[in-house]
Amino acid sequence: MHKLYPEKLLNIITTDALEEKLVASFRKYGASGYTILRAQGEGSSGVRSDMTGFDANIMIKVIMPPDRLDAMLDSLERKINKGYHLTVFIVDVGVLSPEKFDERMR
Amino acid sequence: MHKLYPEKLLNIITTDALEEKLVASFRKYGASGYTILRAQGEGSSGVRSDMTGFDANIMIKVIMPPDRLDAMLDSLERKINKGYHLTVFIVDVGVLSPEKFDERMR
Amino acid sequence: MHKLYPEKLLNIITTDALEEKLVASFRKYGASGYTILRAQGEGSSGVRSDMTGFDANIMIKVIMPPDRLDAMLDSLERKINKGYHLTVFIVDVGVLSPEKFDERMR
Amino acid sequence: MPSLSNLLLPAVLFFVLGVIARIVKSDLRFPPDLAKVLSIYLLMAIGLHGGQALAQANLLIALSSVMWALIMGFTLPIIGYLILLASKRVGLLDAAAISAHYGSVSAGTFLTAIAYLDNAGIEHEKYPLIMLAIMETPAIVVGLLLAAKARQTIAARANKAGNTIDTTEVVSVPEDDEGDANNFSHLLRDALTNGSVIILIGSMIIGAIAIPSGMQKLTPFVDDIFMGVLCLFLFEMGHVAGRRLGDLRQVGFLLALFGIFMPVMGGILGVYIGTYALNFSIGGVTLVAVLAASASYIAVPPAMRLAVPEANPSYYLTLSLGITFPFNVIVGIPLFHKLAQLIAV
Amino acid sequence: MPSLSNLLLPAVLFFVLGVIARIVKSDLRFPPDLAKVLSIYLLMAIGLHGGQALAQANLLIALSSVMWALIMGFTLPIIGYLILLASKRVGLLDAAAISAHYGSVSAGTFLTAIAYLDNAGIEHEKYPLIMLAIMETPAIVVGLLLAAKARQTIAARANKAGNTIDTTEVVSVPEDDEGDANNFSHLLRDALTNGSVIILIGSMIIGAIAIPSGMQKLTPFVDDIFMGVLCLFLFEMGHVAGRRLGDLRQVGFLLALFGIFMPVMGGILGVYIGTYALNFSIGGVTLVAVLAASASYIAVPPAMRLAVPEANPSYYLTLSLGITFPFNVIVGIPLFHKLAQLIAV
Amino acid sequence: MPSLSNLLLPAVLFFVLGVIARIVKSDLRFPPDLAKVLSIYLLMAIGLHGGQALAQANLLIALSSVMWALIMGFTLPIIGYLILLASKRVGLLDAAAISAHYGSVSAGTFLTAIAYLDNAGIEHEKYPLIMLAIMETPAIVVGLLLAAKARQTIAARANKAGNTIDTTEVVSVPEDDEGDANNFSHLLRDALTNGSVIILIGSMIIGAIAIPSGMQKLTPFVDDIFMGVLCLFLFEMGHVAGRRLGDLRQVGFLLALFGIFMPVMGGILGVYIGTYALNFSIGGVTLVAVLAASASYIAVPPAMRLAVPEANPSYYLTLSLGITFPFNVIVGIPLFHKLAQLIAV
Ligand SMILES: Nc1ncnc2c1ncn2[C@@H]1O[C@H](COP(=O)(O)O)[C@@H](O)[C@H]1O
Ligand SMILES: Nc1ncnc2c1ncn2[C@@H]1O[C@H](COP(=O)(O)O)[C@@H](O)[C@H]1O
Ligand SMILES: Nc1ncnc2c1ncn2[C@@H]1O[C@H](COP(=O)(O)O)[C@@H](O)[C@H]1O
Ligand code: NA
Ligand code: NA
Ligand code: NA
Repeated sequence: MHKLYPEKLLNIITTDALEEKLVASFRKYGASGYTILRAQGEGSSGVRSDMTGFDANIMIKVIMPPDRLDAMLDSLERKINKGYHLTVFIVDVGVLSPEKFDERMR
Repeated sequence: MHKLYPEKLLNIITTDALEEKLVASFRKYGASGYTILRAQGEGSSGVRSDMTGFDANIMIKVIMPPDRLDAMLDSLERKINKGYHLTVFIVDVGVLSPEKFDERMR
Repeated sequence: MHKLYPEKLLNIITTDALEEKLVASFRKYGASGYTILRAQGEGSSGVRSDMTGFDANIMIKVIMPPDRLDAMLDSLERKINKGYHLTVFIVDVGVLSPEKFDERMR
Repeated sequence: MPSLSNLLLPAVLFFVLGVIARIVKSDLRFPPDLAKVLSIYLLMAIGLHGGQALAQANLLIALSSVMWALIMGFTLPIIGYLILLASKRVGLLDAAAISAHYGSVSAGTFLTAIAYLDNAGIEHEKYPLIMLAIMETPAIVVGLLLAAKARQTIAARANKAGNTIDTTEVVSVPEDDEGDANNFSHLLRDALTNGSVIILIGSMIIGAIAIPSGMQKLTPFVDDIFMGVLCLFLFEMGHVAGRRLGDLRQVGFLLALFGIFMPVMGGILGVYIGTYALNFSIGGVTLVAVLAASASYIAVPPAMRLAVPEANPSYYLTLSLGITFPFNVIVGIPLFHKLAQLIAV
Repeated sequence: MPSLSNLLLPAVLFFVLGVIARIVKSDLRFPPDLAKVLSIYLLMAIGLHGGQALAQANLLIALSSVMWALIMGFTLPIIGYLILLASKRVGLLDAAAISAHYGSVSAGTFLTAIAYLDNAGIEHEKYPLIMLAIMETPAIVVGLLLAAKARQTIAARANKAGNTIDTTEVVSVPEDDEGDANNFSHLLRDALTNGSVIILIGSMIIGAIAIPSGMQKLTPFVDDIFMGVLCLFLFEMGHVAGRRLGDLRQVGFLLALFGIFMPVMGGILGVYIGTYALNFSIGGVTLVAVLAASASYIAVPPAMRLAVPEANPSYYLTLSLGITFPFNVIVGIPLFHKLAQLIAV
Repeated sequence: MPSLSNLLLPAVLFFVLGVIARIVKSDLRFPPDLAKVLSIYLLMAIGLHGGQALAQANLLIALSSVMWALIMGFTLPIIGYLILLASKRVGLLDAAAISAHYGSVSAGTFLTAIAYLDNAGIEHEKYPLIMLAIMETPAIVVGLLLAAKARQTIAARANKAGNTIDTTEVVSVPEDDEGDANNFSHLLRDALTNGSVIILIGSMIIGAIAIPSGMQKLTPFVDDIFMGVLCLFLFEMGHVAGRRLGDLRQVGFLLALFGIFMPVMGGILGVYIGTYALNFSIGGVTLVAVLAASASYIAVPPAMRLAVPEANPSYYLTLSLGITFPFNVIVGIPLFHKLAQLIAV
């Protein structure tokens, strides 16, 4: 069997207007990278699925070493408390080589 | 460490023709929201990746309290038994505040 | 409670130039299907988010029986060792009917 | 010879280029949704055009066109269904889903035919445009009816065989726990408010009622660039059709033959209806034939996914997109034109 | 009667068609980003056009237009805010976010007005184009200021009530741990370098400085197909507005009324400013009125999501997109034109 | 002065606007795939155009153009590779991947040059169009060969150093377990059936063989709106290039210099080949120079990702997209035109 190393996969669903800001904070809290998917959806702030290209949803995925996750989540929680609509969830994942996710983005 | 609360993430991959119908059932079975991603793919019903914009795939994500999942899955299973092509899988996730996912969509 | 059967969800994030090649290997290693999402991102090989439609990222999802995963991962590891930029992670998922994922793609 | 001049139309050549790109395994990829944008444009343009002309239409001929469109839309799938049953190549539900496609129409083929006539300097009536819009719906309805019939037959057979299959699951159009899910009236409404129908009918009405000075400002958009957009659209559709062509071995020779027989049979029927029942000119007759001959690959497939989920989409997509569509674009149009000429004499 | 001829403009008819498609629950769907592409084109085209004309502009009138644009952009949201407070229908922060939208403008409405004037053969000054570009920014700024004010009031009330709410969270524009996050200067820069502003101002400058022979080659792209693209854009925007219309019951009758009152009030103000302060022709006055009357649904919503995250987007989107936009397109434009005529006499 | 008039071309101004939007950190965002759609259109249009002209081409000149295109495509990357090795700024595999880009071409730059010539009223031969299509392929091939060479050198060095690196991994083009994965013939086929090549060559053939009356109907689409679409394309590409410009510090000064040296050197070579070997007019010579000077940022980057995965994409993307592309659009084109004039005298 292949040995898999545990990492945390952080998922954030929110408006694309927050993209730059969130990317800045991934950098700050030591992520090695991130992936963004375009999405539409519905939640407590109503439908966000105009798909007109203005004001769309994004879903962001960040794989992080478990020990860096906490500070990142604190930052996200502060944003949520200020009223930003972030749907956040964490998934346990296994990766082939954990070193890849230890290197910080420049 | 941040305390994370367990929720279930329901994933459905299917044709976009079913979008409205599925959203209606998320509402019925008490989801607090949903997120839709456009996709292409291949499976038992052949390739679905024309990417012409007609007849495309979607991937839907619904975070649900574990106790509401069962009825939702029953409904999906009924659909599958009728012949609808739904690829369904469930992932355990952790969230910051479970209350958000208890509120039902209007 | 609904009985869920365990499967492995393989995730790969990479350039869309590798799409055909990867799909060929999914077929070879006995996947029953796959799903592709278009993405943008950043990692060790810099930003990949021009969104010009040339040279974009994709995120691929493949649900596989646990016993077929190993050979698949070996193949991916060989690719990574050759220098291909693949971000790979595995998630434990539950499915309604495991037989669906046992059938190999034609 | 009409067939050759057809092949030298830029639109047809681009269609062929798309197919070739697939055959040589080019990495050519069209952005997602480009075809959808182009088809919205094409339907708008053709609708506005037709609407202007139809503002002075003869109501009687218009009604008669609608009636014949309905007749063709209902009859062709039934003929197709019976043939498929006789062939014993596919199951009952597959037969229902496949044949529904042939009652409907392909706007891409229709527009190519218009380009063909335009280029040959042949006039045509605008009534076939109404027929184009009308024919989206009945095919879907008859597909549902055939599927319901098929489910009954399957249930009956199962009962006879003493089989314990749950007949409530198969007898009727499957009733969802969400209530309305795929009941008949719901699907009928879907068929009537289908996106393409809305664009086409809506644009025709706008073309008919908008003030002329406003319409004139639309000419460069609606007329001048039309042919170019059609080329691009057919380029991509050729590419899509090319991929389905690769699935040919999956459907088998006999089924593939069905994909050629149906348009030929439909085309002949259309020529007769256009000539004798509708009294159209040769251009108009050719268009009626193309309507009868062409199979839908836009509106009907998703409708069948919903209404006949048990059917295998590979069958109907390969037939309508991979066989009938290329056949009509390359061979069918000049053939039906020739036929129209022959009969008119 | 101007109002009727407005409704027979193809662009307006397509807007209505989009709304209807939603009402009949058609499965019509526009591809993601189509509206964005179309709006990039429309801003480019209108900017190039305006730039050419403005190359010979009178600097004094231009400056005066800018000044009045700023005045309207700052005043209208404040009026709106006070009315909303008085109505007691929404919270303070919602009131701030909603009213910000009314200081800004809707390019879609503005372009429909230009189509309307064009069609009626009415000339108009090009200065309103500069005003269109200018008015994107002040509304966002005043929205921020109102929200800051609202947060102070909320904190003060909480203190009075002996409540233990953490006032540092509400007193100021929320300060992020990422430092600059939503501080004022950051958001101001965002407003000034907003994508639409860049395209519009950039195209105007290019239109003004590019060599004439080069500009001439752009005419077919910029002029000829403009009306058609506008139709397609309004078709989709009608479809989007139609969905918001469905959210009407969520906002309630009184708030919906606000969505009609604001454009009427703004339009009247605009007519006066255009006539007496700027001395424009009837065409120009109509455009100024449309600028004042229209509410943003492109630039301001995302800005408010960032700056006033506490506000409920359903309110401001439904008002600006579902009520004010259709009202202006269908009723407002001919109404303001009529007013401009009345006052000019 | 040619250089100034170049800067006042709308297409070039939009390119600059795109760069500026990035510099001022505007939130301007182009929808995904817009650039791809525009480039499909541009290649179609230019191909149809060229094909019509080439129908009456002189076969000898055509063949000679193809030959010189191949020579340039093979020679330029080798020169670039040697220079990069001498500079010792990047590893061997990076050098191989970077230099491959300079044997290929940038359609965006080429089209800007055509706009430049058009605007100055300078005629040009159509043969450079064939060269444009031809030059996509050899650069990719030579890139592969250089990378194979580089891997051998690395392996040899490792052996000398007594290093235990697994040489089977580096000696040859990496052989995949999927067999054909990146072997040479596979990649060659990819290069030959590259999407852009298919569109360009396909459209040229269609332009040459389609019936004239059909081609005429395409004129508004292919000719009239061409310049406007080019402006929009360059606007977005300026925006993309602007982001890469920001990565300049990552590549370093010397490497950046390489991104300017290569087009200058290539341009001079192209002027000589165009003048003395091909006997083209000043317009044609300018285009040949632009072909030699420009670097690919569409076809080659993904090919290098596959064929030389060890190389860092930041290097080659920043050089070709962030330095060479803007240099050619703004400085190179008028410069090469001037040179062509000087030598022609
Ligand atoms: N229960 C849920 N499951 C999946 N996605 C959700 C859920 N709730 C919210 N979302 C996503 O998060 C976005 C913002 O949610 P909200 O902040 O609740 O308005 C929505 O537009 C959805 O895309
Ligand atoms: N094993 C799998 N892994 C990931 N996605 C799958 C898998 N099987 C099916 N899918 C997705 O589900 C869609 C429908 O599958 P099917 O019902 O098997 O035709 C496909 O088009 C794929 O996008
Ligand atoms: N830590 C990470 N979390 C999420 N996605 C990542 C991460 N690292 C890399 N990626 C994705 O994988 C792609 C290739 O990464 P890389 O090979 O590191 O350049 C990036 O463009 C991202 O989309
Ligand atoms: Na038919
Ligand atoms: Na306003
Ligand atoms: Na070159």
